[in-house]
Amino acid sequence: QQTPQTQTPRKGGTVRMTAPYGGSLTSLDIHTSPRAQDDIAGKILHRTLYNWDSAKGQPALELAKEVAVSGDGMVYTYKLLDNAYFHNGRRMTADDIIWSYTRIMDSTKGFPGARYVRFIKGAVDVEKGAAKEISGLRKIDDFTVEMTLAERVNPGFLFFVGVTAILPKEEVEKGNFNSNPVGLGPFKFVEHVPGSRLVTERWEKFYKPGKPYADKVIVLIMGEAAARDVAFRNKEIDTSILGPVQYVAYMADPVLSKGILEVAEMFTRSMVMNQASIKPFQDKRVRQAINHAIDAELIVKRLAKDKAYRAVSWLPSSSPVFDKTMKPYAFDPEKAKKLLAEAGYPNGFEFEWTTSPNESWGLPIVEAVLPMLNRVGIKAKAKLIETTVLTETAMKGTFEAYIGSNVTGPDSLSTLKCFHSKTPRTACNYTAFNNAEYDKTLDEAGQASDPEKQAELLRKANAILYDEAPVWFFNYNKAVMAYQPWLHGLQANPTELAHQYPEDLWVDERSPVK
Amino acid sequence: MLLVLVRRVGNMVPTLAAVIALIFVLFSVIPGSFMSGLGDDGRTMDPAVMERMRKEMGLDQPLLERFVKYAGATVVGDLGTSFRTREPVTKLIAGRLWPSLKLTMAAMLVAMAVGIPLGFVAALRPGSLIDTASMVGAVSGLSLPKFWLGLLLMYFFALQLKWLPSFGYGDGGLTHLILPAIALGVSPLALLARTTRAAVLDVLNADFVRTARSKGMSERRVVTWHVMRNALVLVVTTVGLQFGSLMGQAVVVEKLFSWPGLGSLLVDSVFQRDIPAVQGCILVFVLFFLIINTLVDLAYVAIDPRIRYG
Amino acid sequence: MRLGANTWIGGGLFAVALAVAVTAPWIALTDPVMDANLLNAELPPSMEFPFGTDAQGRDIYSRVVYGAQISLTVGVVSQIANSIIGVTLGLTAGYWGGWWDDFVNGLTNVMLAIPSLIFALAIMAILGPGLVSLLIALGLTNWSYSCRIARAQALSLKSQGYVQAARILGYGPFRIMFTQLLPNMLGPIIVIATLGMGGTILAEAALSFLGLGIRPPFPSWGSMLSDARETIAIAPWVSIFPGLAIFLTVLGLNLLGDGLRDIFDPQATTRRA
Amino acid sequence: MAEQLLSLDDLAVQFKVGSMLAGGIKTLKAVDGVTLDVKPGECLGLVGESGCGKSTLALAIMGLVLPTRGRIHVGGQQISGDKPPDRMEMARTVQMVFQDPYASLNPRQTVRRTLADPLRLHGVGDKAEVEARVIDLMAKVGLRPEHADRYPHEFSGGQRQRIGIARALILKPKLVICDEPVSALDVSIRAQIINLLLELKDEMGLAYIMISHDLGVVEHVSDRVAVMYLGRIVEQGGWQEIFEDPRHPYTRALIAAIPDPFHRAAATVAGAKAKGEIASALNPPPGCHFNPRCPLKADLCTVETPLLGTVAPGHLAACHFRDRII
Amino acid sequence: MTGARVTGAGGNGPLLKVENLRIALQGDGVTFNAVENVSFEIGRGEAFGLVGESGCGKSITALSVMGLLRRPLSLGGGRIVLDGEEIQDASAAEMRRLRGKRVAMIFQEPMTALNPLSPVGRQIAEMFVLHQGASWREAMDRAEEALRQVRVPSPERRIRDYPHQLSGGMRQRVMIAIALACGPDLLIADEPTTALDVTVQAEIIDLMAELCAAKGTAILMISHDLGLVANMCNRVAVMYAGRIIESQVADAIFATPSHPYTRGLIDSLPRLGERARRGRQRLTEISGVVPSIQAYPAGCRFNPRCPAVTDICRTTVPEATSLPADGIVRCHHHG
Ligand SMILES: Nc1ncnc2c1ncn2[C@@H]1O[C@H](COP(=O)(O)OP(=O)(O)OP(=O)(O)O)[C@@H](O)[C@H]1O
Ligand SMILES: Nc1ncnc2c1ncn2[C@@H]1O[C@H](COP(=O)(O)OP(=O)(O)OP(=O)(O)O)[C@@H](O)[C@H]1O
Ligand SMILES: [Mg+2]
Ligand SMILES: [Mg+2]
Repeated sequence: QQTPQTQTPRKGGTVRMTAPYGGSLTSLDIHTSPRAQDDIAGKILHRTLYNWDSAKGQPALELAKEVAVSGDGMVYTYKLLDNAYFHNGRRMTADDIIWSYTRIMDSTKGFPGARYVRFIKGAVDVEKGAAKEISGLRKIDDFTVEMTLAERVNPGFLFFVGVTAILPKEEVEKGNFNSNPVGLGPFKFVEHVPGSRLVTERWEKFYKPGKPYADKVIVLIMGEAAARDVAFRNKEIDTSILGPVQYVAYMADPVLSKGILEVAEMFTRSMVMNQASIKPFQDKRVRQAINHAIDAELIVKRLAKDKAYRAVSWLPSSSPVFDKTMKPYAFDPEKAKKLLAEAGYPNGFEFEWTTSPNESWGLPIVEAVLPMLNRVGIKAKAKLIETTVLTETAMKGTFEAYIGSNVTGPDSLSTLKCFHSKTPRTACNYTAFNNAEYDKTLDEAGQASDPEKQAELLRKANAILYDEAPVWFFNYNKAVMAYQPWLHGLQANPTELAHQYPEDLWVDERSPVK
Repeated sequence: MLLVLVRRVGNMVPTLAAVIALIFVLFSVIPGSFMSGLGDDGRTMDPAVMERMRKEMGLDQPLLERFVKYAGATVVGDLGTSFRTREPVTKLIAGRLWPSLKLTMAAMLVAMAVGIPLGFVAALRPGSLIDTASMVGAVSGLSLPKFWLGLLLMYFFALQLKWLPSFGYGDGGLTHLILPAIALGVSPLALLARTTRAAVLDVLNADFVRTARSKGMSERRVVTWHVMRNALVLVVTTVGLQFGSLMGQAVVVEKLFSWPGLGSLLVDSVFQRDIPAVQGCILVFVLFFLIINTLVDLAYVAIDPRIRYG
Repeated sequence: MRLGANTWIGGGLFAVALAVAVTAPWIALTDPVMDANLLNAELPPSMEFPFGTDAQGRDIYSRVVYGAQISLTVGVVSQIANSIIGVTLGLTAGYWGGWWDDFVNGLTNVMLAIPSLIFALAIMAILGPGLVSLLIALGLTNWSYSCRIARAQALSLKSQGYVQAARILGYGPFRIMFTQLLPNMLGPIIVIATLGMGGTILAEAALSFLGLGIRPPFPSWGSMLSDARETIAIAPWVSIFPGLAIFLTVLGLNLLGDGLRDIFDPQATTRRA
Repeated sequence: MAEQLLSLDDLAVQFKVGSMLAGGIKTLKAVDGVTLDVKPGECLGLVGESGCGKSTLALAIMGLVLPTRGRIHVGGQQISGDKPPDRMEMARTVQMVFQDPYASLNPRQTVRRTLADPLRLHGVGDKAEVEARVIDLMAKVGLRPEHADRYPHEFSGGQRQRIGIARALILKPKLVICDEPVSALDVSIRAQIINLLLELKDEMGLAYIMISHDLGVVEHVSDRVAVMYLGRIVEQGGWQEIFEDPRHPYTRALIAAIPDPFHRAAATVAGAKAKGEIASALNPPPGCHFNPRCPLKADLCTVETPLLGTVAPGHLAACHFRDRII
Repeated sequence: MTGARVTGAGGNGPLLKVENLRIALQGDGVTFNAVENVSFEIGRGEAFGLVGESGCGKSITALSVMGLLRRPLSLGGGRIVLDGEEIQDASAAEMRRLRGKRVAMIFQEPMTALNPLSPVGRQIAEMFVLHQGASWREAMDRAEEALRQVRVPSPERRIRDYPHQLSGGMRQRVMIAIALACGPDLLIADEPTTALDVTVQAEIIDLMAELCAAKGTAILMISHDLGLVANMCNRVAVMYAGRIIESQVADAIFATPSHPYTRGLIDSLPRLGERARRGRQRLTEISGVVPSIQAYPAGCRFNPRCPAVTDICRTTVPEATSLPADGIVRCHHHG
């Protein structure tokens, strides 16, 4: 997936990564922030029970050597690593797992990881304040912990997320954890200049033998893409996440194009149509017409500069249950017009299209789509709001349609739940989608113990979504990272390309630092 | 001197109080919240967690109660707890203050070191090539969007010439400071050049300069002994106003150059709706403005005896 | 009154911008919004697209032309709002004095102390991006200078013989302010407003850069420039033309302001040494 | 008192200067206990050095500053600190001619507007009548009808002062206060204006208060003269008494200071000249304010403030030694 | 008066001789003659008066003697001879040596003529440092002495005061001290008392006359007050619209004014005691207005206002006619 790794990794050197999603890190107490930006640092300093294995495309055990699953799939018994040391030198034990997960459920604090830990039995009681301890978590011995689930899910999908990292109690309780983070990660904290950079150095007692390679990992915080471009070309940074504009430019450059890493990320971009607020959207034919009216192919090619994959349905192509035989809606304005006429809107209709300024799934796309919709008689009016307000708008339902990006992986089941009629709007059913067959299919998939059977059902649900077209399926993100020729060991992480496991990274002697 | 100080500090109090009230009211009606902002890359947030965060941040209390609490705490120097980092805002700000100050001061230094002499030279030869060129330059400097200018500087000095690093704070050394300081300093530079020119021309026409000439002084002495200080009195106001508002103006430059100052903090905080941090930053900007202007007043007192004894 | 080169050049540039804005529907080649054609994306300047096309394949020339409407609206309307607020407050404060003066002074100090870009940013965040919000944000935050000028002028004009005479003749305060003070302070106010317009256009660009500008339905120069910042190296024409439009217009306004100042400044007109 | 057009009764005007924090607030006694009368048709000359309170006195009479103490009766009205005048009525009784003809005309109003607006404001609604009165008055002050639509900057200083006078007379007041009406004019123009003022006085039966520090002018036009020093009237009387038999040393100093090439030796009574600087109104010397400069100064003068005392009927002087003739 | 002092250099000609002075005023594309054909002489120790209405060119005449004309004004022609030496073309450096040392000047506005940011002692001391190479310490001592000479009370304190702490009269005394510091041969006083009160004015004039007499300094006294000038000067020249129209011995100009303008000026102003002697008489008016520099009439510039105007006045500039005692008058109808 990356440059052929013929060389043997070199020890030493400094890796300079970038944090491209904004001008600062929110918090180094990784439990408090679910942002992708913060988990870049999180992956350096901290560790979670599982990791995402990009090569296999599924979660893999990280802090445990092995796991035994009970027959009903509800009880997981983990044999923990006995050589995982916190940066303060203390060895990790089962207590740390239990404490960390219990902390996340603290009912007085809003830890975003609660939504994952809640799947453990008894966690809800802690959340409600009814219990002090999560009954579903049991310490067998120092390095064995038993986890009883409340619902049948794959805990790997839950506990690889940064907000569920395992933290040392004694350090957290000191009260200045944010400025003095101590974790299990391959690099330990040295310095954080807020708004500028995070400096970390090799943790000698890291549990993977021979790793990490680099002496230092620096995260440079650079939200401004134009500036990042200059810095990358100026060899001041080793990695840079590219937007469409730069993707094209870098691809066209004979030198830069050699250092490009692409991955199909598990994000689906779409226009969400609010069936509750605008009548035409309640008609399936109208929704299909919209999918036919827009030349998404062209937009992906020209505007997104091929830095995206044409979306077919809701589940992304990187999803394990993705049906490769499905074909996206064809660009067919005539058919769109016909469908509209059948639905009773021969002259089209009007709606207001809320959008954020985002370049990949915001205003620029809307601006390109408006003329296309206009051609079939649909008059859309763009309404710009801040990205911050978008989620709120979606949750409140105060929109007619909005364009946005949704995480659609890695757990396909929970992804598809968003269209279940029992899922409230505040959770994620933004279209107010309600389809009995779909609900039934999904419920069955949840009960299915056979993975094959489950995958089958999920594929079916996804096909229903395709036909019902509750949204305009736009694209799946193609994440692109440019890296300098001396940097090795990157992995194409489809959950978030910027999240790299830095213990694998190494720089050869061409690196300009030292 | 002391009196002026006391009076100025006295004047600051109502201004500060008004600012505190104003920003509190402004940001209490802002749409979006820190919680909804967390979901900005498509990750949905758990409603229960969001509710808990609201409570934790005290956003469930009535507005008035919150204001009283906030104002009361502010008086004793407590700016509240940041939503994002869950640390005291004062700590957040403390970390950003020095870079901010450094950038502001460097920019002002650039502006003064170039602008004032330029204005002087221009005024001593009105209508000359130097005059015309520097004034056209000054107006042009005032007419460029800052981020564009910064970007051009970046491309030119970092990418093309490779003289300077393009972004960031580095180890706090000088090289990283130069480009942002220039980008930020250009508009006060232009204003200072123009003000200085006008002030010097003004003073050159003053009666006492004619007196000095009638004493038989050489033009150089007239300028160094009589014109400079008097012109300075007029320039100091501009210096003060510019300097005072520069920290706030730095937002764009800081953002562009990934400079870890209060401006970047403010913008990030606004977009993430970290309201306590936003309020704290604005308060610091205002305080900085007021302090600089107090210093300017003191400078006045030092330069101008009419005020000292007036 | 002799008009200097400043006034001519500046006035000329501004007049061109105004003319472009007014005649936009006629001189534009295509619709700036609806004529997006991705097949034409990012073409360099040519006969068909004199300024080239942008990422959505829209004619940059037409967008710059329509952009003049938005940018000038922003500049002119918000500056008029500022002038009206500033003059109303400053004039009444200077004329009446007393607690009202203290109050206005305090308010002005507050406005002056909060950096106006920050204030505008806050208002934009509250109102959400958009033209009306922008007009409000920039129209409410920049009046402190005109207020100060108006107040100072009112203070100095108030002791002029003709204002005293008007009071003696029985003129009421509003009549005095309107007929005696206002016409005589218009000069410096216009200067401030002219210079302020340039500042406002730049502020709009800065807000766009920070992500809080205006966008749909029509483009403003600031947002075009801000959007094009990443392509400065690969498709320079996308940023150069809106950049030049901003630069020349603001330059024009600044020169015009300077020129008007030379005309209105009493110092320049008293000839006796 | 009925036959008085204007009477001032122990009038005082004080200004608060300085600020609470900078050196404290001080009281500036700009006018300090002035008692004066003006009869209809009479011209009262008011002389005194710069800053002695002449203009403030004028503004107080006009009702533009309220007295701190004392009372003003003018026309039928009484003004005191807590009783501001009815401006409209006031306007028809008292008017003022200002010193600086450049600053006293609105540069953005034509002569016609300057003269017609007040008429309309005071209820003369008929267009023709307004026009007639404007043209008539313009003729009276020596302006031609075609001047009506010009702006002030198109006129010379003397002409502007004529406009100023016309504005003062347009409402047909009974009393006109002339605050140094000629001192800003070219020397060769002054006679025109003085003559004009005297003609108008006779023609319209006006009373004047003529403020000036040019004693020649005051002597020429006044019926009675009052001399002010640091806010107080120090001498008051008929013009002949004041100029021929001045009793206050300050009056004498004033007269002695006038250079007169014809009577050089005669007028320069060496002993009458004042020495030193005028004290500031902010902290006047105790006792007689003139004492530091007075050639007659005695110990008494620094202790006791002399009151206005009668020298002869209608001739008052505030000097302990008013009966000592030198 | 015969206060003339015979100094070594330059022999015994007049101290200052101005001949056919012309001052050009650069307008928008046009050049005006702000002053034209002005000639006068000042003897050593003599007090010479220059009288005229506002704007007639008195100040710029004085400035041209100092070599201080600045754009848009410039010397258009004529000779200025100081002590036998022509200085109209002197270099800037030469003029600088003359200024302050041999020719000094006092200005009209004592409020603005002193540097507000510098203690007055220093401003006086500057003269000694500049012209006599004294050290600052020594210069300050002498400044104190100079202040004492102009009768400023407690000069040892006053030298540290700033101009705004002094009253107008005091400031003008400081100006006199500055001007006389280096014992100049000529003192140009440009309306030194206009901004002062009458009683203070008399004192300042006396002081100036007295000090100059003591030092043998000649005075060029500029004023628009004919009475004042006549009182203090030996000879008086009257200017009108950029020209000298009459020049006579001071007493004579009042007794026998020869130019209609001079006569008009003397008659037009009410004089103290006049009403007592003759009752109130209508003042004699000079009709019309002072012409502006852009619109000087042809011929005799007084002609539009002259009661005795004839055709020749409107076309021909009158030549100077001699009067007794070196006087001249420029009027077609004189004699
Ligand atoms: N509004 C005011 N506030 C404070 N002080 C004032 C005010 N108006 C006048 N004064 C002071 O009152 C005193 C008298 O002023 P006024 O103008 O009456 O003098 P004047 O005799 O008219 O002088 P001049 O001859 O210069 O016109 C002065 O010391 C002046 O500074
Ligand atoms: N710097 C200048 N620029 C243009 N015109 C000037 C300048 N200085 C003087 N003048 C003009 O030259 C003429 C003579 O001016 P000057 O100052 O000599 O008059 P003055 O006789 O001294 O008058 P005053 O009594 O007002 O001082 C005037 O018409 C004046 O307008
Ligand atoms: Mg006055
Ligand atoms: Mg002069």
